[in-house]
Amino acid sequence: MNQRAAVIGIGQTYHKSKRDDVSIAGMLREAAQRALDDAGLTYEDIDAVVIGKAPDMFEGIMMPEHYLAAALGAVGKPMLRVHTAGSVGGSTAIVASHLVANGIHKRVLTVAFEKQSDSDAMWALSVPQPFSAPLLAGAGGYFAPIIRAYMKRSGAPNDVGMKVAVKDRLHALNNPYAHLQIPDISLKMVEESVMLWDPLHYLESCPSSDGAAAMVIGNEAAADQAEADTGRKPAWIHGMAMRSEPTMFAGRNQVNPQAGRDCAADVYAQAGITNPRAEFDCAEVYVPFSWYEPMWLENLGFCDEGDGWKLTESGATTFGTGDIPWNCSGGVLSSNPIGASGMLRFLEAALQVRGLAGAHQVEDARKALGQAYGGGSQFFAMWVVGSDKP
Amino acid sequence: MSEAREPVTMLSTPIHLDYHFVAGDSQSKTLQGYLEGKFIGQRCEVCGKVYVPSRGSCPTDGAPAREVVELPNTGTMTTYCVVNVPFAGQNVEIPYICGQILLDGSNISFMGLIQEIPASEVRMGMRVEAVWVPEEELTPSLASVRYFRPTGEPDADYDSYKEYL
Amino acid sequence: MGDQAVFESPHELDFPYSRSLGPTLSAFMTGLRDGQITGTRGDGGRVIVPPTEYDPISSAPTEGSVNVGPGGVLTSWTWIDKPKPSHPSDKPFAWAMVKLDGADTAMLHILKAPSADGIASGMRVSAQFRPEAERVGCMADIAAFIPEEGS
Amino acid sequence: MSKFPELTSGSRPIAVVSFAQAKAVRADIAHNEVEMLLPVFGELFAKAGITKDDLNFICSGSTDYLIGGPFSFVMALDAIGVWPPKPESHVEMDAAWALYEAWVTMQEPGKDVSLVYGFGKSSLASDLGKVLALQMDPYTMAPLWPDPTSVAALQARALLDAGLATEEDFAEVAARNRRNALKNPYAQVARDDDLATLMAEAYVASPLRRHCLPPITDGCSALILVAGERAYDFSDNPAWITGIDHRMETHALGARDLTQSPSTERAAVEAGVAKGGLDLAEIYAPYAHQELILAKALGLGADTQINPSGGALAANAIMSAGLTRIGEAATRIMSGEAKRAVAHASAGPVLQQNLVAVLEGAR
Repeated sequence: MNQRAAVIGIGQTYHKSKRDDVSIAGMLREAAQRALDDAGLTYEDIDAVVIGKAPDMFEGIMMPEHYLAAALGAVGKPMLRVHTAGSVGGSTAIVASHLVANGIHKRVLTVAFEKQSDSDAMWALSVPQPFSAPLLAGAGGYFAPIIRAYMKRSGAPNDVGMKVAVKDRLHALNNPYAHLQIPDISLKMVEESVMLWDPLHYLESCPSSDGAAAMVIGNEAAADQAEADTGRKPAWIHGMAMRSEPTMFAGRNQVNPQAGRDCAADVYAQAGITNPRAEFDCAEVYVPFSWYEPMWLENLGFCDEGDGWKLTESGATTFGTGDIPWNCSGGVLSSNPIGASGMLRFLEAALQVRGLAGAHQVEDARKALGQAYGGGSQFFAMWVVGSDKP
Repeated sequence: MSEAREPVTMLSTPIHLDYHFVAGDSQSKTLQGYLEGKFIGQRCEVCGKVYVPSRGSCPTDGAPAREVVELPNTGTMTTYCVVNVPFAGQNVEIPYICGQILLDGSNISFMGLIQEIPASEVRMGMRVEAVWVPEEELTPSLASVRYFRPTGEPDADYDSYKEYL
Repeated sequence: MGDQAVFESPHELDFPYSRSLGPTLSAFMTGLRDGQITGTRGDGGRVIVPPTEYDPISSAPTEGSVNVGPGGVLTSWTWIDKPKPSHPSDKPFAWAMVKLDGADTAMLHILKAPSADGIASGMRVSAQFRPEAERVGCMADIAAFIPEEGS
Repeated sequence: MSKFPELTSGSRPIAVVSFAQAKAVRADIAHNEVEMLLPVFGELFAKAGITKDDLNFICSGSTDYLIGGPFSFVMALDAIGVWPPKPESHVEMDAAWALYEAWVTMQEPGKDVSLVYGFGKSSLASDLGKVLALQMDPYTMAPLWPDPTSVAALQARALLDAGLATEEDFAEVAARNRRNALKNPYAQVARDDDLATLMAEAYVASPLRRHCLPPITDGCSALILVAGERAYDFSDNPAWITGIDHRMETHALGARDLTQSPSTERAAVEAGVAKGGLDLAEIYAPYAHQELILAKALGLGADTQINPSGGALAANAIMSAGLTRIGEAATRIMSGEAKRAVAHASAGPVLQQNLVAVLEGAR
């Protein structure tokens, strides 16, 4: 970063399985307008727009940034469209933030979305290419064997995933934007839900959602001005990083991927973090299947390898009682508009350090981690945000 | 207009696209192998690791992997899951086992169907072998392998496959 | 390399997308079903057709529904002598940009005429709707534009 | 003489030090995307004396709809060998915008060497025009399946109606580009046509005749960007990006003046195109008439050679063709053939979005 950059406006939609009351543009404009309102700005104040989403086939629009340009106030401005698989929401925020941190623009609007109900997303993902292996496992079937490998390596008991599933759904009850609102969620309910991909129960998997997320990124002058105008604090970006590794290769550690460890090391170095568990007040981490919480606890260095499940089991990651609450918003397990899911992690981390998370606000949160991953755990994007200027 | 009708709120836009898919030289080697009832991989000219299916390059070295290697029918199932969810395009009755198969002499696992064993007896490290469809049903696809089944050999030592999970 | 056959195969993608419209496009598609083309008001009262929730330049919210057409002026066109299977007509036709009466922006559709002779930008054309029973609320509810009598 | 030309955009001098491309072909049956990229990367790295381990950042451009499957960019990484893991990103846009993302990233000291690439096999789609129609508004335009040639023809007609060009002008553009392509070993359509022959062709979509259309191309291209002093480690005469900018227009065709390219004009101003003489311009104009609109928007004079490579009318590998314009311009700077050049890329229906880059040699 050549100069300071901060999140000065945040907006998201109420995530649902079907937003059948809006067009795609209308859905994005809800999130974008909320972010502009939060920053005390209008579209005219924005210098550039960066959008992100997962495969175009989900909505059946090729390179939809063109159709969406006027909806997002991008006419006459630079506009970019990022696609890095599931990590895209995070990488999109990073691309937008680079434009500000590297001195190109003063204020950039970034929006990520998915309107999965326009198609059947799981179907769109599983279009068999000719000559490819026959369809065997479906979406979760890719990750379930990796989870089993984690269980074997770490010796974790079978119920850790179910505990994460309950915890994140309880968290979601404090977040009015979260898709899944299951007031009576319990271990018993998770255990009795269908075993989709053994060892994964139905309630240990993420939902399919329609939704959008938006942020306004501003430079120091823009951030100071927004704070003076609105009385709301910005979230200062202390570090951001992306890492990729090949999808499959001999000896690849899919349980604890090197790209994730390297990405964390990079972003921690930028932000001066040496002990993530102690120095972060909370984290928003991409956990689409319950067991990815203990796996990412290890990958992100919140504990030693093999100890992630112990941290989860101890309640350390629970909002209100744990010392390092994860996914206070309810996380991907509660809302999953795929292309926006990564940006929601980044956005929720920023909300926390701005003190604006409402009922799921972690008391006096000053530093938070946002993480997104995609593909077969080979694409990573992370940022560290704080209440104070870096 | 004859009578007031409900407003239109949804638009159906079917999209049908035709493509002509081409496998490319390297992938075609493996596909040709399936057609002949055998596994074909390729060895990286830098690190020497064997990839199956073949794809012409080594993902870690970015180097060509052209040397053709015929692999045996046997391997180790490194990890697995039990699929109990119906989804579009599925061609096996649920529940069933999906295993990661590491063929002997190769350095990458791929997903395969496991049969001839109850789900409760499946375990990581199990030794398996491919059961091919009858010769007249062979196609240039992994579908030529009907499934993998246990060989009855002792399970592989965890250390022998722990890097291929 | 290249000493053996390369495998080839047809690959078909067939997705039935089902799109929710939201209020602005819903009014437009409902109008088409009912045989009326509508627009909406953007910046400075400019009438935008087809309507969007936002002004196509400034992105400010648009307002209301305004009846336009069915007649209008052809602003650009191209004659397609050999239609492709994907095209909305299997006989020779013209793609057309039409600025409908009462509208400030032109819309894309097709123009049917016996031949390219006589088609010229600036000519009057009119929307020809499909029979009411066939209309469902989509762009194809307009079968085509046709030259107005005497133009 | 200064080592770095004066910058209009950004604060850090960043240069193209190497460029490579695949020979453009109608259909590359023998190779999948990875196999198509592999030799191009090999040549690219060898030319600059660089290895993958030198890379600080990788960015690519491609689209799923060309191959008809999701996540088509993922396997392309196998052609590089991103191990150990690398900072890497992807835009679902022409790779010229991947170059822009890399250029932005490299404004930060320490991010010194980037690989940028784009690829696409247009031959896989049975009807490429139908696939590309999915770029249009999904409610009011795409359901009619307006293919890019038809929409471009509406633009060409507007140009004729406005008295800004003639059909002979279109033919001259096409003939000149394909004549230039005779000197480009990577071109797909290279020949010397006389105007009368071209004008005798039937319309595909009036007023566009076959010669006004781009070929359907399988291809890819890649380049290496290096920042500051280090650029001289890899090239004697790096092609410095002194200005770069891109702008978007509205998608509403009927709300645009299709005879102009205001987004190109604005990007050209921001990139400082007019700050000096231009030896050459590489313009992404897939339809012949678009070159006329763009040359005007870029403010090119008679002394600027347009598309010495033959441009998109000679080879149109969608998703890399814009990056190729930058690479072709950079190649001529590096060779000393040109001192100052402008490169242009475009995306979206009828020039909806445009990118302009100014490249200069310091020698």
